[in-house]
Amino acid sequence: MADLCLLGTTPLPHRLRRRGSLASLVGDEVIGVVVFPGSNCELDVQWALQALGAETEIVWHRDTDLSGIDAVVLPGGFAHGDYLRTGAIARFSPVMTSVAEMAAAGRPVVGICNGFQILCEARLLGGALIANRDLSFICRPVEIEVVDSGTVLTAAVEPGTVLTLPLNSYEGQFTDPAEDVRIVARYVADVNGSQGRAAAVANAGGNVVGIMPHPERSSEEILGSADGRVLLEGLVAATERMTV
Amino acid sequence: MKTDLAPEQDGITEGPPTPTDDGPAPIHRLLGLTDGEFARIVEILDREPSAAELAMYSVMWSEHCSYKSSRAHLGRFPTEAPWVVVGPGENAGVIDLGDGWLAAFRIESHNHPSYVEPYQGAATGVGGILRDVFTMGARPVALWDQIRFGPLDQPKNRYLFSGVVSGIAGYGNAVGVPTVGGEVDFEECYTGNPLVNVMCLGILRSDQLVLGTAGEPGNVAVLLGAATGRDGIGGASVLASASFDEESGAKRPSVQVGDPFEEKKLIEACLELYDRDLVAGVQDLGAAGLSCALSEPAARAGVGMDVDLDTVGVREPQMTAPELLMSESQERMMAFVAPGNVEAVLAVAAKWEIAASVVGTVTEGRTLRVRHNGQVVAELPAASLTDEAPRYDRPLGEPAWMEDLWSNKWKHVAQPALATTLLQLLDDPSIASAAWAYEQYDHMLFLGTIVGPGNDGTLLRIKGTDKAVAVSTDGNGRLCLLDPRRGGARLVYEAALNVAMTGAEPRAVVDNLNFGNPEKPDVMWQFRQTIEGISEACEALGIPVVGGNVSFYNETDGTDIYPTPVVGLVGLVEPYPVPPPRLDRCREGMDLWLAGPADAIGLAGSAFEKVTFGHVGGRPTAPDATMAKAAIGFARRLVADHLSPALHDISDGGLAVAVAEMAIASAVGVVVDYADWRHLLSEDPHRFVFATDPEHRTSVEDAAAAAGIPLARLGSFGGNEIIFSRGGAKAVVDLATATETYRSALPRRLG
Amino acid sequence: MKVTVHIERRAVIADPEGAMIARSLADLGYDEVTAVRTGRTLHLEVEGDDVESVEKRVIDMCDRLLANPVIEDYRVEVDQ
Amino acid sequence: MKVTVHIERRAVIADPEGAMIARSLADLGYDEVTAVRTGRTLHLEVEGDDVESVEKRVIDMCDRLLANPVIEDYRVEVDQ
Ligand SMILES: Nc1ncnc2c1ncn2[C@@H]1O[C@H](COP(=O)(O)OP(=O)(O)O)[C@@H](O)[C@H]1O
Ligand SMILES: [Mg+2]
Repeated sequence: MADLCLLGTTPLPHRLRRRGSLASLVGDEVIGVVVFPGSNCELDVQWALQALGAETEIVWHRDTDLSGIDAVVLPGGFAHGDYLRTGAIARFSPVMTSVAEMAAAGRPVVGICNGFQILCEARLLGGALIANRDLSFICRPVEIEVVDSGTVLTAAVEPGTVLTLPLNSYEGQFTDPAEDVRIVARYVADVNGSQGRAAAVANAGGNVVGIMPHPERSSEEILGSADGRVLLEGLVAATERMTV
Repeated sequence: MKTDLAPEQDGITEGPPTPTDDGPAPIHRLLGLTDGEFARIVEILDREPSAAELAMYSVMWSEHCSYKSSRAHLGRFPTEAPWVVVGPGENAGVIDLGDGWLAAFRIESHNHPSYVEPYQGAATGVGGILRDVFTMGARPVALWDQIRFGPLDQPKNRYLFSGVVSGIAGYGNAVGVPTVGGEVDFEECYTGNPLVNVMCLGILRSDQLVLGTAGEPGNVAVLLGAATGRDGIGGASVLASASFDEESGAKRPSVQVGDPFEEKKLIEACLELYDRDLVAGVQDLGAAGLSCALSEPAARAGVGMDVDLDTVGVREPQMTAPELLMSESQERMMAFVAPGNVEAVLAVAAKWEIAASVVGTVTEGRTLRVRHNGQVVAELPAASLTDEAPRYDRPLGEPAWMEDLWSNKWKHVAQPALATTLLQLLDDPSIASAAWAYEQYDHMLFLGTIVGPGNDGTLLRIKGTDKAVAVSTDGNGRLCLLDPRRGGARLVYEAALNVAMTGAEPRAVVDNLNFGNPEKPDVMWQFRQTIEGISEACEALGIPVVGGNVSFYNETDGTDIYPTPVVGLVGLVEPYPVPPPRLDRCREGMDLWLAGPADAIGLAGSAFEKVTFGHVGGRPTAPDATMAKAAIGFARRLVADHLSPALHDISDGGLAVAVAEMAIASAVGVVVDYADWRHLLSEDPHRFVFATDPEHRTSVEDAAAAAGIPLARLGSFGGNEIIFSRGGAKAVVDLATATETYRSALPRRLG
Repeated sequence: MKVTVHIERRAVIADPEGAMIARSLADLGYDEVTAVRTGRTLHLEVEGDDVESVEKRVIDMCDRLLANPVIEDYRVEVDQ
Repeated sequence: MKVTVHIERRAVIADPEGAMIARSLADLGYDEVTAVRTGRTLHLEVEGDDVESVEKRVIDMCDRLLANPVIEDYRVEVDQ
């Protein structure tokens, strides 16, 4: 159990496609966690999902074959250094074609933080994320109110529920000139200037969701809050539903 | 192959020699080498050095790389303990955490570069300390920054402070290593010379330990990472060692730019190399660049090396041999690889999209031979750059002004208005909440931070085990000015107590010695005294110093900074406490206790005297090893037995500030009974306050008695005011006001 | 060939950096500055000798990668 | 008056972002791009009617705030 991997050792490509799960409480659905060069939250997401009994698999950004994977998470970090625009270069990684196919097929596709930015650049979600209004990196817990229960991430949450999740971003201000935005959760206070105080948005089908704060960072009491767990549980359940 | 060892003039980028009455100054002086050092080089080589050789000696023999003024004193540190795996001398110290787990850690300064360009200076400081840690085979899991500036009412200091914080955030966040703690401090003496220190800790399995050795003859040197440009040329010997003056603007082009993305890939690639056992040794490229990365591993292994500079990937055309050898371009590592593994190493590099090139071969004998454009440009004994670097036993002596400082005691004629004083202290930028800085840092990545910034020590769990590593970093220039020996010792005790208050046992120390000009006997005396103090405290606690860094020449126009050692102390707790103690866990109805000497009334060097009267004088209270150990033991017991959910040591601002910080963090008021107002503002050592449920009173008293530490119940938590009460008299501060003052002090000043 | 790509944020999209710079300028006493917008420039070295075809390729690069049409406009300038 | 400030990182200073953009362009098949350097532009609205004095003030702003003299060069262009 004391695997260095649990501390945050590299998702080595040569180790890729190794699966791990703490307990097979659920079926054999697999949630893929995509790693781009510069990603850094992949093992945290994996840890939090595995704690819920989910089976996960680290997927390298050059992989194109996602067979056997039922849902994907694009984790936080700084894919390709956030150079040019955050998410702009990652969008062209080979894996993204398969991710787009999964999204089109109605499979759960969740982007957290940098993953959200990548989904926007890949046009799997509308809008874009620009620098926070106050031009500073914000790393602290914030309150968000879930306003839409019809997505793969929020299916288990009553609308109106307020969750405390850590934010950790510089380019966290959501903006979308299209205006027909499907906001899934809003910041209770306006922390970064996001349009409609959007903290999470979804596509029309509700299967592609981008969320700025990190559910995996609030998945255990010892981390200060376990509020994120209900979101990850929703994802696990949605993955299960899809594959039944 | 033609040999050309004749001295050449080209390639020395420092411009033409300054003419003097006797003609041009010799190049070695422009490179920072003394005439004596030059003579020594000629003696070693038995001839005049070539330009490339001169470049190598100049960077390797600089103060920054050779520790020529300090080495004589660093030997004083205790360095041994059963759990030490690697002590001083390698890139990072390594200790055993049990069950095959090791921790590697080190602290570094980037003071001068951060003054020249705060964002890039701090960013590359982070990059450098990370490399020192992952060079050892460890995954870097956390950073701590200790940063010091002049007062924020000067725009330049605000610029430096915000630039440095952005640089640490910009690099640390993007490279994917959380910055989980540190220190922010402001004093007049840092105005022209800010201090930017960063500590990094990494975790590894014992079979992954890698050393900075070239290994056996036949091994191949593979340069990994970024291309080499003319970055920081002269930086090692000029930027890092020369003092500031009006001319520093002229040295500006040698600013280095950090690329955290490249470093992130380099970390992952190196960890994969270690994991697959593909390297014999690794050395990072920092100050002194290739010169260091070639000579140190060769010297450590007692071998030589043949190197071809034409194979080095460059960012700019027409770089000369001296430039290539001196360049401080960031994000580069040198791996020493058995010939059979070279292909696999190059494949790993390709996978992570980093450049890699074979630049040399390890040879029998001890000669480092460097070729460029088909010619041998340097041929010298590898160890002459390292082991034979000059050492100076510089003169030292107690400054005449120490007695004056000590006798310059502030005469306290009356009790201050406590409410006003508390608010003044909470508003002091050195005491106020540092959230403005640490909320710009990712401090949560890896889900390990179970006690994070805003508390005394950091506690990092190792997931999948019940071990947690505790770290505290502490510095205090004012205290060390007033008594460098007592100050040095008190920093160790303070850090140890902070670590103990997370439940952990202190295990080892790294130190960063930021001092003024070592050519002054006063400064050397401060330096020696500090080392003495740190050593004494470490010996008393039975913990070794496993690494560190020295930064001299922190002076502006001839005025030295306060002697400012920074201590980083690492401890271990197993099993870690669940829930862990945190400042924000005080609750209505809990008792407030004080542990430690009851007669603490010393005010010399306190924030109170500085903030209220602008006074810095008198002699700070001496530490007491017995009391220090009792406090450490008692704090650990309180945590292990779950007697206290919140503990806080008494340091800057004294008991008054400590208690206020607990109340603010927990959003609950507190009533404190006191007998002598000086107890509230003294910063005398080995004291801490803590909260408990009233049901634990007897257990707490028994534990204190067993630990042999004085204990007093000061009051209790509740209400929404901070109240200091003696007899019928009360000083009352509204909790909301205190909170607002404490939290807004930095943002308000920074606009 | 040297090609410069000017990337500007669309007017309807917030420009926090521009706003911050305007504020700082006012703080420093330059209150004649009434607005600031920020843009980016990319200086490309491109092999090729036909201006028109180079320009076309760079426009293509902008559409695909260099600019994000949701929030940005761009302009390509071939310097030759 | 409209004033544009062009800010470039000095040629000797590394530009990792530019290098990464060049690499991505090559990955996308635009291998005719041999180098990319990044720069910034600031579009200022400035009150005033004397070109020369406006220019002078903006140069002043650049020296004090807008550009980082340690690693950047700038150029001021008054558009009128
Ligand atoms: N103040 C100090 N206390 C203990 N060890 C020190 C101190 N300063 C430097 N050292 C040790 O000396 C060795 C060489 O340091 P240095 O040359 O700065 O390494 P690097 O080349 O990695 O920067 C390191 O192992 C370091 O830990
Ligand atoms: Mg090193």
